[in-house]
Amino acid sequence: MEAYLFYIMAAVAVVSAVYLIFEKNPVYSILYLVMILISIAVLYLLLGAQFIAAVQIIVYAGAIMVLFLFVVMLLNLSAKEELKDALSFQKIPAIVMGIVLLSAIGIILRSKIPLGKQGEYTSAYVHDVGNTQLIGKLLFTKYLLPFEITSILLFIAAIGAIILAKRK
Amino acid sequence: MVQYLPILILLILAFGFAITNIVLSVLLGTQKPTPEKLTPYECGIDPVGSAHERFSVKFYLIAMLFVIFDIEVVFLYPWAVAFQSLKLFGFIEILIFVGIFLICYFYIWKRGGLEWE
Amino acid sequence: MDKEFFIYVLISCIKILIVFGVIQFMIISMIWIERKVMAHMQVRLGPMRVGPHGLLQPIADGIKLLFKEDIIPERADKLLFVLAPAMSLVPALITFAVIPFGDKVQIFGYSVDLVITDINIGFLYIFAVGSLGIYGIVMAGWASNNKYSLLGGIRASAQMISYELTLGISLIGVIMLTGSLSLVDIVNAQAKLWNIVLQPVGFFIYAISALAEVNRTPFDLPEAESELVAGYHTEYSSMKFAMFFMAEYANMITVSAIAVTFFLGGWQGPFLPPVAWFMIKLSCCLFCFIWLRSTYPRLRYDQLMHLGWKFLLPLSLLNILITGLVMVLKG
Amino acid sequence: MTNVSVMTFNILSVLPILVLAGFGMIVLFVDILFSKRLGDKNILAYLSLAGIIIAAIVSRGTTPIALYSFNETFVIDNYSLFFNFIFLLSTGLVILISHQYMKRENINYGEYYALILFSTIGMMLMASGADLLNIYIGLEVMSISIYVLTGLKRSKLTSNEASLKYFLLGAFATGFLLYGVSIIYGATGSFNLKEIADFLINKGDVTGPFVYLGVGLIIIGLGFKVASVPFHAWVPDVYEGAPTAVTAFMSVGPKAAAFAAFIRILMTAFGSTHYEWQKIVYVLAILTMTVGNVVAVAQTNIKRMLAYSSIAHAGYLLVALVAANTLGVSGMLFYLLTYVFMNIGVFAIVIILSQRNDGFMQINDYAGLGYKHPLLAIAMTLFLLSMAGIPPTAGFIGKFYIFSAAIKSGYIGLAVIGMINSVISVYYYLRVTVVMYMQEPVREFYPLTISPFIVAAVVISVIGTLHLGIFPSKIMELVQQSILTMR
Amino acid sequence: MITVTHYIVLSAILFTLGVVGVLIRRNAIVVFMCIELMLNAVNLSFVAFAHYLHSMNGQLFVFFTMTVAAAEAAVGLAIIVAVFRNKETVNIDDINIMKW
Repeated sequence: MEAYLFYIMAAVAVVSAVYLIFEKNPVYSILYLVMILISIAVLYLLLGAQFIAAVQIIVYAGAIMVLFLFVVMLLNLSAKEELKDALSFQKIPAIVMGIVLLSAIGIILRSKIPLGKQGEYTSAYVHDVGNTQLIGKLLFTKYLLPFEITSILLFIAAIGAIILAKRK
Repeated sequence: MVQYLPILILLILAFGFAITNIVLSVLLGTQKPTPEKLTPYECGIDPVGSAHERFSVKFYLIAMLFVIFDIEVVFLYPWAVAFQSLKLFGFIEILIFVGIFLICYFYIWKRGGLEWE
Repeated sequence: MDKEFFIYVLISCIKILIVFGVIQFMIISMIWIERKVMAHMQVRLGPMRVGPHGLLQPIADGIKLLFKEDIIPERADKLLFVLAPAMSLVPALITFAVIPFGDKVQIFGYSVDLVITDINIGFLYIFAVGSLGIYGIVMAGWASNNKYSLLGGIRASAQMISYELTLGISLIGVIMLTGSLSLVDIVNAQAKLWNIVLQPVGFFIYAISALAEVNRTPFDLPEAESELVAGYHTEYSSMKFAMFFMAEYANMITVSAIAVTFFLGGWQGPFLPPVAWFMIKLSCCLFCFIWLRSTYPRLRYDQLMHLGWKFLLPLSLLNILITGLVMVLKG
Repeated sequence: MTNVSVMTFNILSVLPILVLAGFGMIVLFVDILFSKRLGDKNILAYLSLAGIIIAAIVSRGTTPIALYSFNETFVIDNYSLFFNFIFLLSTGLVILISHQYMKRENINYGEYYALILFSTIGMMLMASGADLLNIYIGLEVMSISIYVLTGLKRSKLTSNEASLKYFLLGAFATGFLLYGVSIIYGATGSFNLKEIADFLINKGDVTGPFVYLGVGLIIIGLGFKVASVPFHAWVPDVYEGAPTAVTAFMSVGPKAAAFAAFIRILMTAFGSTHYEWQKIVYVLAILTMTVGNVVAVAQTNIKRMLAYSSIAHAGYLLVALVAANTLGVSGMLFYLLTYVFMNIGVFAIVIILSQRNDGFMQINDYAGLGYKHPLLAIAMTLFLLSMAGIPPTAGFIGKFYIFSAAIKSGYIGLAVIGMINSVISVYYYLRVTVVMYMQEPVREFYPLTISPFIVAAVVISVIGTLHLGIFPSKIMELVQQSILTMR
Repeated sequence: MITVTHYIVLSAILFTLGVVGVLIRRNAIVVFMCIELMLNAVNLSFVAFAHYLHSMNGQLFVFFTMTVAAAEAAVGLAIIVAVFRNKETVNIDDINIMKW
């Protein structure tokens, strides 16, 4: 059943991604991106990362994309769409590059992906302790420094938002 | 994973319910559109200009602050869950974090980011 | 293994159908109760014609809505216009999946949790699903091609995101006390003492935020008739209109159920069976919604934003810090 | 429930970061709370300088061993201390030169100083991070501050556009960086640079091509930040559009920080696979030097010219990275230090001469400067000579070290290309000098208002450029020490 | 059986689509959304690796990536709004991003 779920979600994500990059109306693009985000969140669940899955929905789909939506509506971009679409000379290299990148990755993946050193957090252990509990503990012990720096990062973002967007 | 199965079932049920409602109303309702009926409602006057006018930057700023604060809140969840084992150490950590957050909040307030004029 | 799995699915389906049916029933009866209660509070009678004391009024309303013409305004975005009510209703309905409405019971030798599913991120699940509800409202406002709808939709969503913050923070105190995000654990932890005693400020903040989150009076600005006609559902008719109403009532039931679970001890209580306790507490919360609606006037939009951002937000953070401090001091 | 182990953490090791964060917030709040009573707001600059000086005092000196803290994710060694010194020096000088500019452009906000200090925190984190996560967070703290700083002049379109370009391309490049990090994580199972190195030494043969892919993507991501050539498209426009003081800031500190992370990642974690990544960096170095210098020749705007010159300098620094020996890395550190002095010196003079709204930015505007303001012209000439690598300036010594390191590692071709490039660069640097001394003024020189701050910055830069050029040995010793504790 | 390869291939496909989107789209907001798609593809590979490596670090990293993405979104959209105010467009051809 998990295999089916993976394939369904992967298909949803890829199809939505294709629509996202060819969709003319930004409002629809946002909805496609939300679909991608949700399907990736389901994949996170399959991978046992429940907390990350929830944060993906809460932060990405529930906050960041809402901000995108607000900006698109604020600027009323949907009315006058991109008048001239992609320049043709850029389209070709882009597609070529896409193919090259994919095939390069594909060639490397042909050989079985070599995985690094195995860690101690097996699924069973994570299940016993609880995914969120473990994240909490690691965040506040091992990753204390980046955690505190994050608050400064958000401070910077707030300064940026205020100073760039607020009319004096 | 199996405990997420009921959610999937419920989701399908809810979707089915919603779609049924939409389809039913299309099937059962009368369909006699007239130009007046289809005009956007503007208190009886003919619509003026485009409906998608730009609205105040204020809403956008609110959404932006929401994104930033939402992240801060999300950081509190794992802390709250692990708090009982982190004890005093965890409390000091979050005190610093929330302290910086409050300074940031105070900054936004003073710069008028929370005013709704 | 397979048989067990099958039984698990079967039991889940039964639970889902029951819960779904009960919610539908509650929505329908809420519509009647709200009209009756408000009428009596305002010394009127309310609906009396259809059935005894107007009991069948909601059904009449439903049939009426079903046969109404389904109008899609010109130059509206047809697909989104049709999908928006569903985007609003579905999240409202599926939030209920993690709320425990009773203790374990034994049926035919199987021990059944009276909760659709107990996941260990239950609390985050509620928030995740709740935060998706915004899309329905914004899309309804945007797709209608109507100024009032758009402004109403934007206002409603700005209000929802503002109060989602405080809603989230107000419940963190409870999480700290319990150390788990599973709602079943949270209810079990309240066997002796309800959390409202330990977290009065948290409950206070939650109550206000929840009112605002579901756009109810005194926070029903998105539908302020005097300014915005009917807000984001101005252009909606027929069952699509009804779906927005269903979503609103379903949301009311959900936030009440969360309040019961987090602060009022869930299904815990003496003498009566747990499910009965749960329903009683839920009904009390829902009654408060109606009561508030007939008591308070509507806030101004700037007052609403100031209340959320300048009062509740710092207060809720302070509440967490004090809770943490007390817990550390008590060891 | 497992118990939480008491972690190894050392508050002293992050003290400079704490000081800067604290002063950033103080500056912000002094501006907000007392802005009406402050008048000319000089105090903001004083406070930021005080913060930088205190941070410098805290992080001065050397350490005999590498001190790891925060569960091996953060390291204080001579290498990071040296970089801290570079960052603090450049930030301090930028604050000195920006004060007057900010007032003239009417953007003298407390936010400016706060963001510059916060950005410096990010740089320090990049130089001291022993873990890819810390380096990534540091990179973002630095970059996001600079995105905002670039767009600080809200009403000016070029500033907005520059900010948008920098932001979109920066976020794009970060995507590649992250993908590289992810692949490295998959192939080795760790984010810790030392653990990655251990894994690669023991089992590197198994994960070969996969690791190369990851390293390649990381090089793309960081290559963008150091403005190496295929990823340089943002540089000229952003340099031109950003407020000049911000241009000065981002041409030095962030570049040094990106190089710090570059060296630390490539040398510590991927030292065992250096034959692979050297090939990539080799090509990048040649492209970067050549394109930077050749295109710079054609520029008429001084800020654009400096942008291409900064690309070219990134190319020289990449040469040092290719050499990948002690001499190369120490040459790079030395060069970065000299680059701080000469580059900020040039920008100081550009700021002194420029008018409101970035008038007076064409090279031809400088005609006759030698007669009108001889001191400024002399200082400018000195900085430009140093950039061109002409003795007895610091730039010459730096280039000398770098190229001899390349030769020593057997990259003679690379060194030759580098020298040819230096010769090209002499042309466009000296052109400015020629214009200053040999041509009649095309425009009136406005009466200049010169604040003591900016004079101090120019004097420090002049002293630095000359001192490093004439007496390089002391600093060189220090630099060589820095590398020893790194590995 | 779903292996790590499945996830990595999916992540690579999404990442490539994101890159292509960045290169062919002209609307700055949509370009930014494609960048978000790239970041999500990367996050997926992090979580997949974390799962198959039995390690939590990948999940932590994703948490931080999301945080950074949020900060970037706030700043980036503020920048886009600032550009729009002065220029009434968000088309990057008009902003001329590839100018020499």
